[in-house]
Amino acid sequence: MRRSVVPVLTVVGFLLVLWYAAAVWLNAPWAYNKAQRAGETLSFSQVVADTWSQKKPKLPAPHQVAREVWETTAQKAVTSKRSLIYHAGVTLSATLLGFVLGTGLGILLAVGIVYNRTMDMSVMPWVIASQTIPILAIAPMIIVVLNAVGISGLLPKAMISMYLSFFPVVVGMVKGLRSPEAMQLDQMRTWHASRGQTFWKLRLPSSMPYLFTSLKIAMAASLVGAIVGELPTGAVAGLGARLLAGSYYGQTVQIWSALVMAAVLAACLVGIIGLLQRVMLRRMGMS
Amino acid sequence: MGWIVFALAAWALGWLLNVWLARQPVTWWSSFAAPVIFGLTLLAVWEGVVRGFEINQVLLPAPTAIAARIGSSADLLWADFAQTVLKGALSGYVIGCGAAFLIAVAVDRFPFLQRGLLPVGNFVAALPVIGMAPILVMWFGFDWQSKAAVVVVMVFFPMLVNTVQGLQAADAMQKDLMRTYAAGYWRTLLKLRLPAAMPFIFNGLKIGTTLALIGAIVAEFFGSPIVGMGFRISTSVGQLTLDLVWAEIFVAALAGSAFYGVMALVEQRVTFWHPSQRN
Amino acid sequence: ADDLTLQLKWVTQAQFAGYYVAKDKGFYEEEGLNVTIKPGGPDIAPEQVIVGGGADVIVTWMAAGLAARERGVPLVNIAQPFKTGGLQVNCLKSTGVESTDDFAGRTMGVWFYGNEYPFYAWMASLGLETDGADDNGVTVLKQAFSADPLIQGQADCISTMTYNEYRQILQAGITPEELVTFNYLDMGFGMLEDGLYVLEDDLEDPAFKDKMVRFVRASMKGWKYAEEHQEEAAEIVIENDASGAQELDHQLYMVGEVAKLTAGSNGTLDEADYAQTVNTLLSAVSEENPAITKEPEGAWTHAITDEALN
Amino acid sequence: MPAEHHGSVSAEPVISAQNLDLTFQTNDGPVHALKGVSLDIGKGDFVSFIGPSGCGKTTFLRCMADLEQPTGGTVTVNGMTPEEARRSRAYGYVFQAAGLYPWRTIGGNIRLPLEIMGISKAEQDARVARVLDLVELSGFEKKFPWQLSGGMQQRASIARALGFDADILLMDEPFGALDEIVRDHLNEQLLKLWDRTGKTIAFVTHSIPEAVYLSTRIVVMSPRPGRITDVIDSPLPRERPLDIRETPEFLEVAHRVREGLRAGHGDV
Amino acid sequence: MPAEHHGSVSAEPVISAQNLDLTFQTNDGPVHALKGVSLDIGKGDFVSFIGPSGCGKTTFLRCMADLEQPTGGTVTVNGMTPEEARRSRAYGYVFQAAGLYPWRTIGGNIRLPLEIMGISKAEQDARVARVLDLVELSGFEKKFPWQLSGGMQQRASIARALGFDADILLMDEPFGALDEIVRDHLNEQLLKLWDRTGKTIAFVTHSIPEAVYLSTRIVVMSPRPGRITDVIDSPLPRERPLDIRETPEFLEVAHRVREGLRAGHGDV
Ligand SMILES: Nc1ncnc2c1ncn2[C@@H]1O[C@H](COP(=O)(O)OP(=O)(O)OP(=O)(O)O)[C@@H](O)[C@H]1O
Ligand SMILES: Nc1ncnc2c1ncn2[C@@H]1O[C@H](COP(=O)(O)OP(=O)(O)OP(=O)(O)O)[C@@H](O)[C@H]1O
Ligand SMILES: Cc1ncc(C[n+]2csc(CCO)c2C)c(N)n1
Ligand SMILES: [Mg+2]
Ligand SMILES: [Mg+2]
Repeated sequence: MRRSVVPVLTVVGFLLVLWYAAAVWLNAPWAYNKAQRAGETLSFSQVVADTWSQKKPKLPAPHQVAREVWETTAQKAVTSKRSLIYHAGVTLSATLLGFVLGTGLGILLAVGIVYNRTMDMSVMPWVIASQTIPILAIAPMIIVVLNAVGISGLLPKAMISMYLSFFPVVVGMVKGLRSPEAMQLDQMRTWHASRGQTFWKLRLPSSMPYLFTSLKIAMAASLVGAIVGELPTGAVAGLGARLLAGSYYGQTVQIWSALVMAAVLAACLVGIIGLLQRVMLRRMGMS
Repeated sequence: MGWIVFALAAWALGWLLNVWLARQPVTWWSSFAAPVIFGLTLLAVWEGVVRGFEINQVLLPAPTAIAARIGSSADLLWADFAQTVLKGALSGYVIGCGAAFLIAVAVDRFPFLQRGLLPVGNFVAALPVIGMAPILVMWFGFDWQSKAAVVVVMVFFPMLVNTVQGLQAADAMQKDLMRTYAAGYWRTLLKLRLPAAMPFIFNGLKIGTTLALIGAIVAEFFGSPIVGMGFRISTSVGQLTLDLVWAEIFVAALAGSAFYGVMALVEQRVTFWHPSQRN
Repeated sequence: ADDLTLQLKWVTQAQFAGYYVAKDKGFYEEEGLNVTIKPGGPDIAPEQVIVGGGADVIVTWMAAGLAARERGVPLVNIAQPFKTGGLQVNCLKSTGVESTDDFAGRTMGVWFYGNEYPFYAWMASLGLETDGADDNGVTVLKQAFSADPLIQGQADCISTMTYNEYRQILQAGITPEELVTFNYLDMGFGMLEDGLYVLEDDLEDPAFKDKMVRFVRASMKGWKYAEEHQEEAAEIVIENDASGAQELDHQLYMVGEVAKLTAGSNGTLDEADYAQTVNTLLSAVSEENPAITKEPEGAWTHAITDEALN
Repeated sequence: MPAEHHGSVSAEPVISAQNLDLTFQTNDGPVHALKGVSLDIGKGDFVSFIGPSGCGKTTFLRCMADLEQPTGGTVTVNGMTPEEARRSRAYGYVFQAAGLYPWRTIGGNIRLPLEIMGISKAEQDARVARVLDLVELSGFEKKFPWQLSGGMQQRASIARALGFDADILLMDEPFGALDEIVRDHLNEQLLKLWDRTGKTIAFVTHSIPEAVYLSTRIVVMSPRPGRITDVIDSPLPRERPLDIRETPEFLEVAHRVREGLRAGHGDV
Repeated sequence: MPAEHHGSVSAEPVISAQNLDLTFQTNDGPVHALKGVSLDIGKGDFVSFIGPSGCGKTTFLRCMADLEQPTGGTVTVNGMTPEEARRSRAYGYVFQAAGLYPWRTIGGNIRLPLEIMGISKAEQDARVARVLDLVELSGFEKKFPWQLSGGMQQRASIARALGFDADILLMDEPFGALDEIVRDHLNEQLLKLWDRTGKTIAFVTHSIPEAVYLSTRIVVMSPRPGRITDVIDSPLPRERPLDIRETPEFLEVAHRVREGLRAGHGDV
């Protein structure tokens, strides 16, 4: 853990430098434009200063985002709707519920596909097709329909998360559950292990590397789903609502701070899975 | 009532047919027929439910209405397909997967990067399209370039994670063998680590196919020229021409499945040796 | 109290101040109503929501409402709090656009999601095609709901609302003198904006009708209160914005601008305005502009307002 | 060569193969692994299979165990099909490669079939301890497979097959990776076990002395397509001290096996 | 036992181990795999290692090959560190398990090291054909590893190590899974190769006759912690027909090895 501090800081530092440079590059035209209209000419240092402090920049400088994040997290009560933490919490709950549902569904489908030939032959193509449906297009309809049958609140959002997150799990787990060597399966046959036993004692353990890789992707997808799901629920609360609202009012700094918050959330969630993975693999003697 | 009975009957019939098919020896046509039957079953059930419950077409149009629309708007659908899939999704997919692959190799090569870049990579993973799309439209303009950029961001992480995991898949003895040959880094990569990583890499590539499509379509919601599948879907929702919306969705599903199918086929060719492919 | 759900077309902002004020000041309660206000967003079609049973009454633009009617959603306008419209087109003078004569060859940002009908009608009357920039055509961009394309120089002209994007442009540092403004109303392509619509079948139920009468009465009371107490109205809007993203000064400005649009209306639909909207729409029926193809019937009623306001 | 029928006619055979054929389809043409193989194994027999590498010994064993479907002929086990026999857990199988599950400790690996067969926890512990002791791996119960040497892994896999008490043991070169001393020791233990329990054992080996020392019958096979070329009934008594291996009878049998093997090789 | 120094003092040693220690850290305590092992192997020596399963033979070989880092003592190969020797491709290694790459055919697996060493295509083809013939696998070039029997895989892996002409061969039980006839054949071939090329060979085996037949020196090891208990210089001539195995000298050496082995086992 400690060993990764320096590398992470280095990479982050490098990205920050890149970010500042990009901010200058992207925001400079506007600075010149303004100056031209005001009939001034700008020195380079003036340009830099301007590009890093515009109110509605094309790309806000890191410190602007940092300040916004600081103001909307540390300086607001967690229960305030102006607090990013509050919104992150709203998104998090939908993400987690959706992730759990999606992972469950994904594993169930994978098991079905691996064990049932009918499902193997007929379902997989449709699972794939389902993922090509642009969720943003049907999300509102889903919400409308669910609303019509009386389901509202957290669940519709979580359903969209689930919809996005079950797919990586299916793909990974089908592969993982099929990864035991022929000899290992033969052994199970000689013991006349039931399907359930073969699953729990052989297929599932050997699918672990695939499972964790899929879970990481699913978690990220689930967060995206939660955010998408926040739009058609009326963009009421959550990071998605912040992103949208930011873009309606041209508040790039607000967009970026919501983005950063989403990214931090994702990094934490994926990090937790990584941690679980390490613990698990160690317990399984595989690290 | 009649339509609902029809839906139930269609479901039962389709399922029975597939169960029967699955008992037959596998041939290319039966592995093709099964999903088609499943799909037709779904469509029949859908038709029955829409008609049976008299669902308003602005909520959910019937498959027959969608089919009629596909027939009458073929030119429009093709133009949208070319704009979104051929220009936006494909180019983004190639760039995104390529970049993720290269970075995964770099990450694997330098433990420093592995420890530094991966956590930061997790970061990028969750940059939600909805957040990225407006910004990327702002940076790369309204045309397909910004859609490609969104796709790049979308497919990057799954590919990265899978490739990094895959590059660690070679087992100890296989690596020892390479050591005894004093094979350099590149040769080990080429002859051992990459082949061993292929099952994982293809996972990433397959997940990427559908993400690329979603990404390109959804990005068009945030600004686009007046052509493209995402554009059409969003404006048609606004105009309540839901049959066109579903026609586009149908094209998207078809394109996505074909894209995925092609990758799965390539995968079969490349990783024939993996237990999961050795039936 | 009777439950009632109102679906807005857009996110919580002062554009809907009247309803929030009515709720906050207890006007609905006085009428024995328990109103839930559902904010919308770009990908919410209120017409879908009402068909799906998610709302009793919706706020939408008349063009979209008539279009929905033709597609089998029998919407009826029961009240029209907005007398005039705030939709306009803004161009940067520096790009060389001075009048409609300069449009050929330009890139124009347009809002879709059912907001595109007046634009197509206007272009048709100017004899401009919308399939690309050339001697007699313009390039149309699907503009996101912000003023960025103009500020970033990606479009020569964009759609704005007087009460929202227009101010964003000004705030970005561009002065009114640097802008050319085309107001749809002034051009003769004005279409009625935020009206209240319900399903025709529902109106046959006297109890529902009565509920609507009380609702419209209270809502109009809210609007008039908002016009007179603008600061308070803005604060109420901020109070009700769950995203916490709205800023007071902007909402204050918006209340002011919206007040100008509601000022001329007591809630009753003006038949002349209705006729103009229909005529404009019918004047430009085309592939891109499939709003309506024939004269609608029964698309509005005075039954509610007559009872509510007298 | 026509399909002959080899086998003692002692009572009811436990395993009976009739005219067995097996052909693998590979990317470059079919491989005939078994051709016209017939053999009866009686109850309590200890049958060794010996033959050049690649002649089909493993394949034959796998047919008996219902791990491979013959393309011709029939196999019966206890009068049942191999599948029924497998379902009734009639045999234990030791694979040619150790094939331990990497995520389970040695103890966990041995316990695995016991868990599957639903044997009580206490009984499991007792059995694991007993078989670990038998293969001299006491003290390694908590280690993971990759922490063991090749021979130790092989012994662990033998222990796993011995742990559950099947009446038929199918063993594919179980002692290949062991040194002579351990091997002698395990040979003795296996004989004792066989004698005590009356198990029927089919045993693949490459060591002629081992085959002769252990078996009541030795089956010599020849390759491509795999056929049985000789079946030798051992004249040795059931009771076999290690030094029986220096007796003339023993050497005589060993000589006959070697000749059969050499004939099968042909090209060498 | 104090660290002794075993070894002939012939010229410059090719491989020299001084006081080697190796301890593995495992989840339940350290395992002492090697302790105070010292040995010199001269140029052209054929040294066999024999010892009970788990005594550290593989570990010792892995130390020489720079696949394992000793926790104490030093190893030199050609006067260099094992790492330098590995980098200069000084040896070929045959692993205890075949370890073929599943995505390559048998031919492709044998070709692998040749490709890595940048040997011309034509030369590759020639060598592959030659070594396949040597291990009697001609005709299996295009098969994939999982289509081969266990013994055939093992032979393919031997062929792979022989394919590139290293001066030192490290072989870990290469003939474990082979029948006696093939084994004899390969023993002869290996001796011929050794005689012709003057390679230095370190060879782990469990077969006492094999060790005696092949080696100029036999190293007997004892387990936990792995130590060298005896080093026997063979009195047999370089020229060794197969029937040398019936001579009294041979049996005499074999007896001594067996005794050493038995002593090391202790508990059996
Ligand atoms: N899955 C398979 N696909 C194709 N050919 C196979 C397969 N399994 C085995 N064979 C072929 O069948 C023949 C017999 O193989 P088998 O494993 O039975 O030999 P064996 O007698 O056990 O040899 P060994 O002593 O080397 O283990 C071999 O030539 C082998 O190449
Ligand atoms: N990676 C490892 N981690 C922990 N312990 C190990 C590891 N590798 C080997 N050992 C232990 O080191 C000891 C020596 O192992 P080694 O593989 O050298 O034995 P060997 O002499 O080759 O035995 P065999 O003849 O059975 O192959 C064994 O007790 C084994 O448990
Ligand atoms: C009924 C109704 N129709 C359209 C709009 C559209 N609109 C009004 S302001 C704005 C820009 C964002 O503030 C947009 C798109 C609306 N709000 N209400
Ligand atoms: Mg075999
Ligand atoms: Mg070993």
